[in-house]
Amino acid sequence: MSVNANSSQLSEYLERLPGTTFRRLYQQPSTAFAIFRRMLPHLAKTIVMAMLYMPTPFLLSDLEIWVKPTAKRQKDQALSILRALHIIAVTVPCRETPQSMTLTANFKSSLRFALEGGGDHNSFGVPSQLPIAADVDIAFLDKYARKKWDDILHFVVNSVGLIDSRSDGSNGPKASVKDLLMAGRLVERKGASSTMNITQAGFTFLLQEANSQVWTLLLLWLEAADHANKEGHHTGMESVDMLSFLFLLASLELGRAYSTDALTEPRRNMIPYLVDFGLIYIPHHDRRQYFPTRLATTLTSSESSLRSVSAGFTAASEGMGGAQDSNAIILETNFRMYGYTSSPLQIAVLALFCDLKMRFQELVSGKLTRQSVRRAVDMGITADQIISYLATHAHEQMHRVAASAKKSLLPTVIVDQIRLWQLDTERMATTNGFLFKEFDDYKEYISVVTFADEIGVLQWRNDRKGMFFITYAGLSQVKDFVKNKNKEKKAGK
Amino acid sequence: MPRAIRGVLIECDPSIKSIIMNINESEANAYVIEDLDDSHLVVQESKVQDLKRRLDDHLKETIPEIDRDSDSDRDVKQDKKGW
Amino acid sequence: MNAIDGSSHVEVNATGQTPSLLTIVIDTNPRGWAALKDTLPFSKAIANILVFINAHLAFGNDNQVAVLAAHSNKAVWLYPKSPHSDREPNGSTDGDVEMKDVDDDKDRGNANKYPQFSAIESSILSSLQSLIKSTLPSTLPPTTLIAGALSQSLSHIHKTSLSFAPPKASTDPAAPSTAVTLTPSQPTLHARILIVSVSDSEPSQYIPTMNAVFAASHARIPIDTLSLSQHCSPTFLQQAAVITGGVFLSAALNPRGLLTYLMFGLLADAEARNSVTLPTQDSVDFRAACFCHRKVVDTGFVCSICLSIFCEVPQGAECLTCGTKLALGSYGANPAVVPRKKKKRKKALNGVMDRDASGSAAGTPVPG
Amino acid sequence: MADSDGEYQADDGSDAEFGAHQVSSSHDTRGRSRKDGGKGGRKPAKAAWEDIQRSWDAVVEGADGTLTGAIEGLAEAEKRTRLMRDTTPLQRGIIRHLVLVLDMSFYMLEKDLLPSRHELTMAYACEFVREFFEQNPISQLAIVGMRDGIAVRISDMGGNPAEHLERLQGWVKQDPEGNPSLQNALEMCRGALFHTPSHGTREVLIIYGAMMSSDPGDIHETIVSLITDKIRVSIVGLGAQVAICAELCKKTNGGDESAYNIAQHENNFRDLMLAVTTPPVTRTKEQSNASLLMMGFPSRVLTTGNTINFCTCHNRPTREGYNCTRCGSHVCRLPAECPGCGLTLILSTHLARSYHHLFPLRNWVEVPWSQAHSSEACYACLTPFPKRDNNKKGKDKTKDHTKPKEKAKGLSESSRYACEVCRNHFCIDCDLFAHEVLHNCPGCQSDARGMSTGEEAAHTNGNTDGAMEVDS
Repeated sequence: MSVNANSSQLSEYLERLPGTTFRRLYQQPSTAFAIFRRMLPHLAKTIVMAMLYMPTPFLLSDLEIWVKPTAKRQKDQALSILRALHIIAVTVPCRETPQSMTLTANFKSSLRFALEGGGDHNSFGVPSQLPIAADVDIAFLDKYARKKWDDILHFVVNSVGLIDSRSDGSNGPKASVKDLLMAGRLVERKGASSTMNITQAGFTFLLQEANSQVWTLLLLWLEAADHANKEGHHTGMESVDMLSFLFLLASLELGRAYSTDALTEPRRNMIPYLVDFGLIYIPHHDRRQYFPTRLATTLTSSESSLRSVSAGFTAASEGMGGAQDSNAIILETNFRMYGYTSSPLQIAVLALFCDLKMRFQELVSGKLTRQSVRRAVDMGITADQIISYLATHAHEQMHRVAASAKKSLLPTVIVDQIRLWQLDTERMATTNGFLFKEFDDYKEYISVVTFADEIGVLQWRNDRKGMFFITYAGLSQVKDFVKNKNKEKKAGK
Repeated sequence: MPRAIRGVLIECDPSIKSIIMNINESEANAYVIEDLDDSHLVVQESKVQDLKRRLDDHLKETIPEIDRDSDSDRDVKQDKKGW
Repeated sequence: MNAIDGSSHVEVNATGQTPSLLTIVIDTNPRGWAALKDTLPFSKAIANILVFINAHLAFGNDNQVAVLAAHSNKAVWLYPKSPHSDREPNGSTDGDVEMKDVDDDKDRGNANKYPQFSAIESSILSSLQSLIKSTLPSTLPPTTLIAGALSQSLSHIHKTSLSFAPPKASTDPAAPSTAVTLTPSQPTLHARILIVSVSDSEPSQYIPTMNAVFAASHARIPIDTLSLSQHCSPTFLQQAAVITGGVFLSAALNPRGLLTYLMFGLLADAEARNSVTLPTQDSVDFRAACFCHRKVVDTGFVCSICLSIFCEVPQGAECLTCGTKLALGSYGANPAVVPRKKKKRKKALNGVMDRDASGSAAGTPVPG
Repeated sequence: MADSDGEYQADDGSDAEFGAHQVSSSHDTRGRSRKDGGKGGRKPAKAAWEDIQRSWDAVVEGADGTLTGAIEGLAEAEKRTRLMRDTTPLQRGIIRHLVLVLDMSFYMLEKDLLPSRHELTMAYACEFVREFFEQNPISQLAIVGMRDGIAVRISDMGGNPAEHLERLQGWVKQDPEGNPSLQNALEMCRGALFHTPSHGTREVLIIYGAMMSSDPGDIHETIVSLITDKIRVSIVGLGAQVAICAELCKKTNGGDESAYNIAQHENNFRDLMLAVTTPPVTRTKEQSNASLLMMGFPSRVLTTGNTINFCTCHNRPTREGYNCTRCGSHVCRLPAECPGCGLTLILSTHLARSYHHLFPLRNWVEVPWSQAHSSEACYACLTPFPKRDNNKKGKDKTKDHTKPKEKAKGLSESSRYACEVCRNHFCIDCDLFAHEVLHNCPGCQSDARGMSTGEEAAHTNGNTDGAMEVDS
């Protein structure tokens, strides 16, 4: 079981953070809990839980015994993720004591707090004691979040120029969000004309499922804040604190009011942004309470629960002219595609890579063709993006059939064909790098090529010709190796 | 002392490779640095974009365009043959 | 191009983490816990179990939990709450994770706890309290109704998994009636049962317990057991673990370490169990006790009609349970002779076969 | 109906001219069919299409004008009918010896059952094998095929499901061909069952797709010898009824005709086959030949350290296994017959697995609305029950036509089903689960009062207190 795809951006972001940041992050139980829940593969969770109440360090040799040999790969993967996220610390190998690992102190105590309760960290949100307006119910919040988020998506899609600007009178997202989208290069302003153009990253963004989209945007926001801080602007926000506030939001309960009074100053500063994203709602009459929306509370949910969440989302947003997120694409083995939607947004997205033929009330039908896919590829959309879009939006019936027949969700023919069509455009794979040749003797060649292979920079080799090709990044290491070799040789002489 | 030559490794089908070699010959060996084997060669880094464009042009000539506004099953079959 | 051939089909599966339903049966036998009073008080054990439940829920949002108490005179639901025990006016009868009594928590203002956790905890604690209140010291049978608790939990699991299963719509081209797959399809819900046991197995519950165990093994639900008591060994549960592929752990030596036992040995769900070595039992007692003297036997006699077990040939070769007159087969060999033929033979050669007839009455094996 | 019956079997006759050998279903078929026709054709000789079911007739619009209620009702009724069986505790043959005979003649190429008769039969046969050993852990099974006019042995008498399944798999891909021969198959069954001990049952289950049988001799003689050997034959026919099969079943089952059934559709076929996995009722004193069996109850042992044992049954190295209680031979799985001394080795749990056949769980009763107020949710799974619809008009409407209809199907109007002993209410799914899989009443088991006061309780569930005890 690997970490699900849409958490990869977050994990990339997290893995770049230094250890001290993690130490601060893990001071909050909600953060430790959310990272545990969202970022770890299954086996890693099991390992962490096993170690959580263990009084002594866990010997690596014991772990070796505990995990079946068949699952060695998962184990190594789990350990590397755990180390990257600074959840475990492994002792340096030395002769006297066997190698062991422990949970890092902050993480351990925070996760214990999260499971046991207690402490006074208030990291699971302070509920508001004030009376709640009667009209703020879950359906209302869903509707609100949906509208906010659709506005953002429309802004991105409109820049494609495939559909006309919307006529329902919404004026798009706030300027701050627009700036963020531009700063993240999801859209860019081309030339002197003020028209927005979508970038490849923008397509990637569009084709993700809602949860990943939210994370993409939030990470952009974090980076922007980091950037601003670095340049000396005082934003009053700090990415670590922001991140842990986001994790806090994720652990809140939908439909419940929380108190803004209990928040720290920097966090209160964040609230307007989060309102713009549609992650929280603040009633007009009383600004001392805030409601997390479904976009916020599902930030750390797993994939399958998101499916049910989005179903609930759809149900809640009925009567709003269809929902973008409904699981409503049926893909047949004959390349036909049926999308049960009447949302212009989703139709626009489908039109990116599909030849739409017919449109009915709440249904569009079309066909995946070589042209349509190539057009998409030319725009910068990759085959994998198309496939994952189709997979995340597959109709419930496709899930059922796939589950009962134990087949893959999308017809394998189609998946392969889409990839082939993309490969059509990429008749060759190119790698920048260096060709090594004209070695003095075969022995030298072998030693260098073996070294290059070991450090993983080797791209191509031919032992008969005595030549090999390495990537650009590997040059310095290989060069040093060759130099050392020569020195040794000279010293030998 | 071995020699390290900067370049771009191209990995492709033998058929594509022969097209590339063809282009190369017509341009007086301006592209290819080293012909490695059936499916690999090293070309000048600065010429890669140019080469790609030329290859695309070449392929466009050889691969027929397929009738696109079709909605019957027969045409789907044609599509498949097309690639 | 080479990347795409039959071997490297990239499967686009929608299967994320399969939700897992953990059902915990807590043996609340007062005698059992009284015996453990010094080492592990009941309240402490419950606190540990709650942490364990939270740990299970922490694995993913769609993990579910159900808790039952196997008490000495009844088996009751602790979570989700049964509407039978306390007729709440608001009637939160759905087995959903979101309990409606969250509002009760509000005055506690618990900002230090994940809301879902506190809801479950308060439900379990209040149910336990009412259970303890209703227990009268005068009426305390020494048994624990494990079988009942297992039956209820299996019914609940069955119902829950029905809601997860793909519906068998008639329009479905892969309708199970026609397209018979030889291998059963992948489960959409991993369910397992954990029994925290403090008392002995009650012989009178053997059959219902075993019925439940077989139902569990049929549905591929492992039954794990953590035995805390030093003096008792829940033999049935030991067998249950073997039959269903579950884990049997005895924490009798160090009941204080309950949480470590739970977290290390019993938290792994079906998915993790594929990759983690589970504690195994060295030897399992599968010997049976005879019906006539309650003697534990390893070789015994079984009535072919009612399957009663006897340690020796019963008097008059008559089954003590069903009263059938039993023929004494020649043990081990194939009794190919049909008795009616024997009669014939006897009639014909009455005098000659006299010795034979008396022999069989005395219970000596008749050679085939 | 009588007419159509006659027509069919006349067809049989002409069909039978196929056979090069003596054909057993020709003349007396006709004679019999007329007689039967007079009785009214009670037998399930109808083809699926004959029995006209207008599904739209069965659907009644609910009070709110939608069909959902009616559709759910139908599904529930179907579940319920499966449950309504006789639950008087009967003496049953728990130790069984059964030969499964599969038709592998060209008749099985028909595609009236999807995907084809042969494929479906093979799939169900695998399911049957699994279910058979699940239900009868101490029984034995053999599989025989009818093909090319002869009987082929697919698997030998044995108690290990894996071996049977393996052998069956080998035949799945082979296309059926030739004519079937009932007589040859039955003779082979007779041979396989001849040596089985008399305390067990001897049964044959035939899946028969053909309309004729191409036999080398007089099949009636074979039937007579089957009766002498006390072999019971039951047949599941595909297509239409064949007279010789009916006769065969009737004669070998002591005049009971219920052993011959025709599959109406795929699901019915499966149900008919799997019904045979329930141990048969022992009918007369004569047929049951009770005896005392000597059995060993070995404990499971694990080898310690780095040692490995070889099992005596397969000569395979194993780490865990069971030692024969008499001679100490190491066997790798149970139940088994000790290869050393021939002692039957079983787990006590294997015996326990069969107890529920002897003491079935009594059927639960429907709960009328008048008594429904005492429960809000299913006792076992906590699913909420529907509340009584207080809308007067709606209630009247239900009374008008739907109610008598539902009553007839044994459907509870309040969706509640009550155990008569503990008086708890359950939902239809739990009813089904408790009777088909669990064989316990969750209510009775969860209440010590019910158990201690109750002779009644103990009897219903078949748990005679202390009937069985395992070392504790």
